[in-house]
Amino acid sequence: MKEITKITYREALKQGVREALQNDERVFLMGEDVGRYGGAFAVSKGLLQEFGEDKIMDVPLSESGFVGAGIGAAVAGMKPIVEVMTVNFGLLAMDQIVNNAATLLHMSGGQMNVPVVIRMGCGIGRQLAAQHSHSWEPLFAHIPGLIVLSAGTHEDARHMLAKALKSPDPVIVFEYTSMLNIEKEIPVNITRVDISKAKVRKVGKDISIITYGIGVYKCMDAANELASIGIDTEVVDLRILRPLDEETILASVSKTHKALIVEDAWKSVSISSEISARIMEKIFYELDAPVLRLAGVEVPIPYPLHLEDASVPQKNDIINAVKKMLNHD
Amino acid sequence: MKEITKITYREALKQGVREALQNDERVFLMGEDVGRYGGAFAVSKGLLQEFGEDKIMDVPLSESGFVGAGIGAAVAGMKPIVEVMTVNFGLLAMDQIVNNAATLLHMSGGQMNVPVVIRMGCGIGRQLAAQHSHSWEPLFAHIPGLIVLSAGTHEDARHMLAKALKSPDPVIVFEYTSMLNIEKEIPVNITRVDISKAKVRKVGKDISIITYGIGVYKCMDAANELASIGIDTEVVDLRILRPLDEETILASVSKTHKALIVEDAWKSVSISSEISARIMEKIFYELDAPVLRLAGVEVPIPYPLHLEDASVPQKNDIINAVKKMLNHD
Amino acid sequence: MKAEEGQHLLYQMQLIRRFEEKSAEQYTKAKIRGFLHLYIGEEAVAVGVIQALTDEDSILSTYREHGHALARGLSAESVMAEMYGKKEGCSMGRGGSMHLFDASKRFYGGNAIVSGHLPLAVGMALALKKQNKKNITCCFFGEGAAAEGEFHESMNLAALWNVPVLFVCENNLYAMGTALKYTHSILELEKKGMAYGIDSVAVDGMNLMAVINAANKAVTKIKKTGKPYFLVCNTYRFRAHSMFDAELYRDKSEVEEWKKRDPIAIFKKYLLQEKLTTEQEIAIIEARIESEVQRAVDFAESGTLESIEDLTKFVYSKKTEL
Amino acid sequence: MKAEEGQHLLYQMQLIRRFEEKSAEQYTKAKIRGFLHLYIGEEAVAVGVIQALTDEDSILSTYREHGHALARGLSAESVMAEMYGKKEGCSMGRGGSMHLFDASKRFYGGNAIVSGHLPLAVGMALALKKQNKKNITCCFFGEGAAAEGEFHESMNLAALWNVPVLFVCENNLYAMGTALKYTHSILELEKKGMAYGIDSVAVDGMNLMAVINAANKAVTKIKKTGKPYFLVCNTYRFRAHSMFDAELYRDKSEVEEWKKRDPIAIFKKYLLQEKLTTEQEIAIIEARIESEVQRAVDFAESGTLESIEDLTKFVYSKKTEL
Ligand SMILES: Cc1ncc(C[n+]2csc(CCOP(=O)(O)OP(=O)(O)O)c2C)c(N)n1
Ligand SMILES: Cc1ncc(C[n+]2csc(CCOP(=O)(O)OP(=O)(O)O)c2C)c(N)n1
Ligand SMILES: [Mg+2]
Ligand SMILES: [Mg+2]
Repeated sequence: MKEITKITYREALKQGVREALQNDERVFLMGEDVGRYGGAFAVSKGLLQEFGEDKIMDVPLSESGFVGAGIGAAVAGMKPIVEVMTVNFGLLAMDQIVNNAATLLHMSGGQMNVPVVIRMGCGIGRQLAAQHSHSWEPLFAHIPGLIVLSAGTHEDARHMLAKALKSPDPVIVFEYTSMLNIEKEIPVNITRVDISKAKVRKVGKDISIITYGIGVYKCMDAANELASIGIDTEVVDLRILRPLDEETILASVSKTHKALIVEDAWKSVSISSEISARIMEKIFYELDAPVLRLAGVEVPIPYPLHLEDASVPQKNDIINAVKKMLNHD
Repeated sequence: MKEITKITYREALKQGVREALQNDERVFLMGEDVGRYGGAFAVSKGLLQEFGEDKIMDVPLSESGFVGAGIGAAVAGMKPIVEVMTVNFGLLAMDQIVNNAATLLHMSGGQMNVPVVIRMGCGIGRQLAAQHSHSWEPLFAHIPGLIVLSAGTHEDARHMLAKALKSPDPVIVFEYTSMLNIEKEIPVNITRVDISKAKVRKVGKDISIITYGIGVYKCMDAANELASIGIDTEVVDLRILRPLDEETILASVSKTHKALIVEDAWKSVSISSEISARIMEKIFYELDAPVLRLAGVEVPIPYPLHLEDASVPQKNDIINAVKKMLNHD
Repeated sequence: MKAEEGQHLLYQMQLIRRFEEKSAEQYTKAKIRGFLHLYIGEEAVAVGVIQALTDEDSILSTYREHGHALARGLSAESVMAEMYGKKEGCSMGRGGSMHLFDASKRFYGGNAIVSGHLPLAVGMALALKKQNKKNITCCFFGEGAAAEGEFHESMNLAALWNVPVLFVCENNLYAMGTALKYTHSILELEKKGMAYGIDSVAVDGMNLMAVINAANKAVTKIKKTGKPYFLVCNTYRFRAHSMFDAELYRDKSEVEEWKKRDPIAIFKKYLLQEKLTTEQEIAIIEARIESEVQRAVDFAESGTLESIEDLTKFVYSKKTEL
Repeated sequence: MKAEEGQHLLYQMQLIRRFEEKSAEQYTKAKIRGFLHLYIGEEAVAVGVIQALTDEDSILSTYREHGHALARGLSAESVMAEMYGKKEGCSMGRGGSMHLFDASKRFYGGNAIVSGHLPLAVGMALALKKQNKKNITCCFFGEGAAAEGEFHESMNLAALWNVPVLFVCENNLYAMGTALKYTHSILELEKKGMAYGIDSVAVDGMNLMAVINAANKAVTKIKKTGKPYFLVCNTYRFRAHSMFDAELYRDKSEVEEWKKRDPIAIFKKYLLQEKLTTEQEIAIIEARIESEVQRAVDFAESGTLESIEDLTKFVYSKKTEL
């Protein structure tokens, strides 16, 4: 019997980190303000007191330096969880992530494993304007050598980290700051998630809605509303953005013969481009209609609420797009 | 009457830079080793002697610093050409390029123009291994606010820069280091190129081959060989990777009803993904067959020649792919 | 110092203070959103440094820049309207609290990537030098920013190129919740400047007169040499880092101790002591500020929102034609 | 110094020299491709520093790392085979000259992004500290690298965390074609270390005995304090930056001047003077090196190329299972 508990996204993340620290001596958390401040988003609040300075390390503002140090520590046998406060500051560490974390294994002919986990808050939704609202999953998903995860649900927020820490290769975990205060139910007796696979969050037959991150709940809400008018959508949460779980995607679209891809990231050269291209290549003849994308408008995110909202697909946009694709009125 | 002259890619680039310095007082060139060394690839050899230290500035190794300084100088009324020796070091300046160059105009409500031009060598082909062989056009093409150009021909290498310097917005120009010594003919009396448009390099009717950068000559060679066996391909050189010239792409594919996209960059979340997705969205019903992509193998580039060659599409791969798509044997 | 001058400086500090108190109020009313970083406690730094500059000099700042903007002469209206996200804001409402810009006043942000504006400042100074202009580029940033690689690269470039940048480090002892000693391996930040051969001085940032002296000296030196200068202002923020901060990392008593060194109180006392003002005049100034701040709120309230159709404006310039 | 020891050090320097001369030859024969950066002239630095380390200490280096690799004990065979792109190379042929790795010898590259390995070194030292190991992490880099932001961030982190990193700056006066004075606003690089409170010392990098003394002192100090240390070795590269360099930026006469301070010649003279070796013994060492280098070439020649089917090997670990 499935027991259910209510939990915020923040608490889910925190329990994940806490559990990781309890379960493995080699794990430590490092990042700006993770300790004394309690975490920029209060995810690590109390952990310094519980685990001490050796395990919860506040670092100076120096993203390239401390992410690189995390990579070095991983090479030398530790299991660091490096928190880059938000992806917006992640470009400062991009060279370390790409040219070192993603590349050392190959360059050394297989000798140097880099089992680092890098957590980054990301996404829009808090009126933080152009330099603090980026959705850069696509930039990281382009890079071979990285494993890129996206925690679009509370369950994944709770359990992804444990799996990520099992990886001998570098993992980037995207967490969504606009979801932190949202409470959802998650099953108590499910204690692991399969992060190598996309997850069908809702089974349906009329159309596949493929999404990740902030898109998951938006698409589920849209799907429920569409169900009430008789449209039966399937919602696929990608979860792992690199390497993509092509199998699950193609199976879904081969069944529904129609696909809409939804993401907050800027549209050009994005995850949704990639998925559309793969569907094209692999199952073109299964399609009853062109695959469409709803993605972020290509603008640095503006501060005012009405413009911010207009910058990314909203529930109604999804509903309308699906209706249109199904010629429903 | 078109007069023709023979010129290396290196010399073409150099003439472009030289002309820019001659034509506008506000132009200066800054970058690592552009002066006394003569340019890492000898592109700026002799320019220090000709134009002096004020116009040809050697800078210390500090990509974020000097690219940011170029952006600042542009804001303050100059027209800097910033050379990032190769894109491989460009990630160190990525924050400046994205969060400042691409964003200041928007963030300031239209007050701050950033007319900087950033030139980066890029691409594979010289056995420089994993950290020196990157093709990162896709990372930059994802960013609104940037104009991203790719000089796939000698003509563009010669004339793109002049146009780029006319832009009030930041321009990234990708140049291909493996082409530096290659000599080609270019017309003498054509002194400007339209960088806002893709260019059909060869007109044909059987299939559209869409490419850019290193891909252009490879595809032209393949096209010529295919012509000799009666296959009439159209070759489209994208030239501007952001914003994409959708019109030219769609017109070509609407005519040929088939498309193969060719690029050296890693396949996932790439330029070719984007083009495939757009064709899907806009002219699905024009397609006689699925759009296919030939792109870089998803591996950090290995050092040995045979593995390096195997990492990106070669002429024969293009020929074979076209034949297969046209059921030609 | 003349009475008028002294009173104007007091007015500026007090305006910043009241403007921000009002902003905090409007924030709790959800009129202002996003991040809001208050400068309260640090007013002497912005006012003391900026008074040393001319209108032709340029200024760059961080996300904690209301003080710098107001001291520079941006109107309270345009700043408040910006934080309301209104078209009448100094950045057309696109930027909000962290991105105040006014090119006509050579006020170049409002930058929210910590240390990201330092290279810009060096580049702007380089451009002016190439244009044979003698103006200074003044760049404010926190002590936290000085740990970033951009600080190192910018200091070195400015020194190598001999460009007139006034680097002002506002050392308020904390970068969010990370105290100076966890950010830097040496605590006398002025020593960092010396590693680039840059003139470097630390000053009591709670004392306006001290800041003024130091800033004037710095500016005189820069004008003479054309070289960069590093001014460390030791100060303290009385409020939380932003509106999201529970302040777990410092004791209330520490804050109270610092409040005894309130720069406004110190300067008021000085003015009174030197007979440069009277209690009555101060009351008049305060009343004037009160109505100025209220006008700013009214202005912001009655401002207009940009049309959603214009969403993609300002991504590229209209005149882009390649 | 014992005779045996002295002769071994001479052997190491001379091996590096001959190995690289041979590499240059093989490069012109197109047996080796990509970039090839020679260390000739700087041998005393690698040999002098590495002799101070134990096998348990870790080493990170740049793209100019043949010297460090050989001094660390990687075989000439495995390094030459690597440069031939053969499977028998120390990095399976995947890396080439710029990416020599041997985890079994704690030799961690072979890193070709200038300054990119400094944060790694700090992190490795941090890990060892957490594991209660006492070993040192030694990180070589050029003076050009010290201008990058990563240098600043890494020095600060190492000092804040009190981790035992030996930072060795090989100041060969040029970063490609950019002379020290165009790279740094102050020329005494050891002063940079002091800005982080790190013990910092400069030494004549052309004199092996001086390097040995300085390195031994540094290691002793680090072992005692557990803290980082900054050692600047002033040296010179006799050859071009890489095989693509026309050397327009320096005078031949400058190079000739420096060649008078050839570290190998100086050390040979010292050994003879101190009667720690004889001309005859030197001839034997040289003969031994000659055949060792030839064996390396033979080994590389007869090595095997990886199969193209294995192209995507080493992108992810086989054992990745999420
Ligand atoms: C590159 C970067 N990293 C992290 C942040 C998040 N952040 C915003 S302000 C801040 C602290 C900055 O401290 P300091 O430079 O001392 O300035 P202060 O806020 O004290 O004025 C941090 C960590 C950021 N905005 N940019
Ligand atoms: C981040 C980065 N920028 C530029 C380069 C190109 N480059 C390779 S070596 C070099 C000079 C480095 O000089 P230095 O650190 O003094 O080392 P040296 O080569 O003198 O040993 C440059 C500019 C690079 N590899 N990485
Ligand atoms: Mg601070
Ligand atoms: Mg050097």
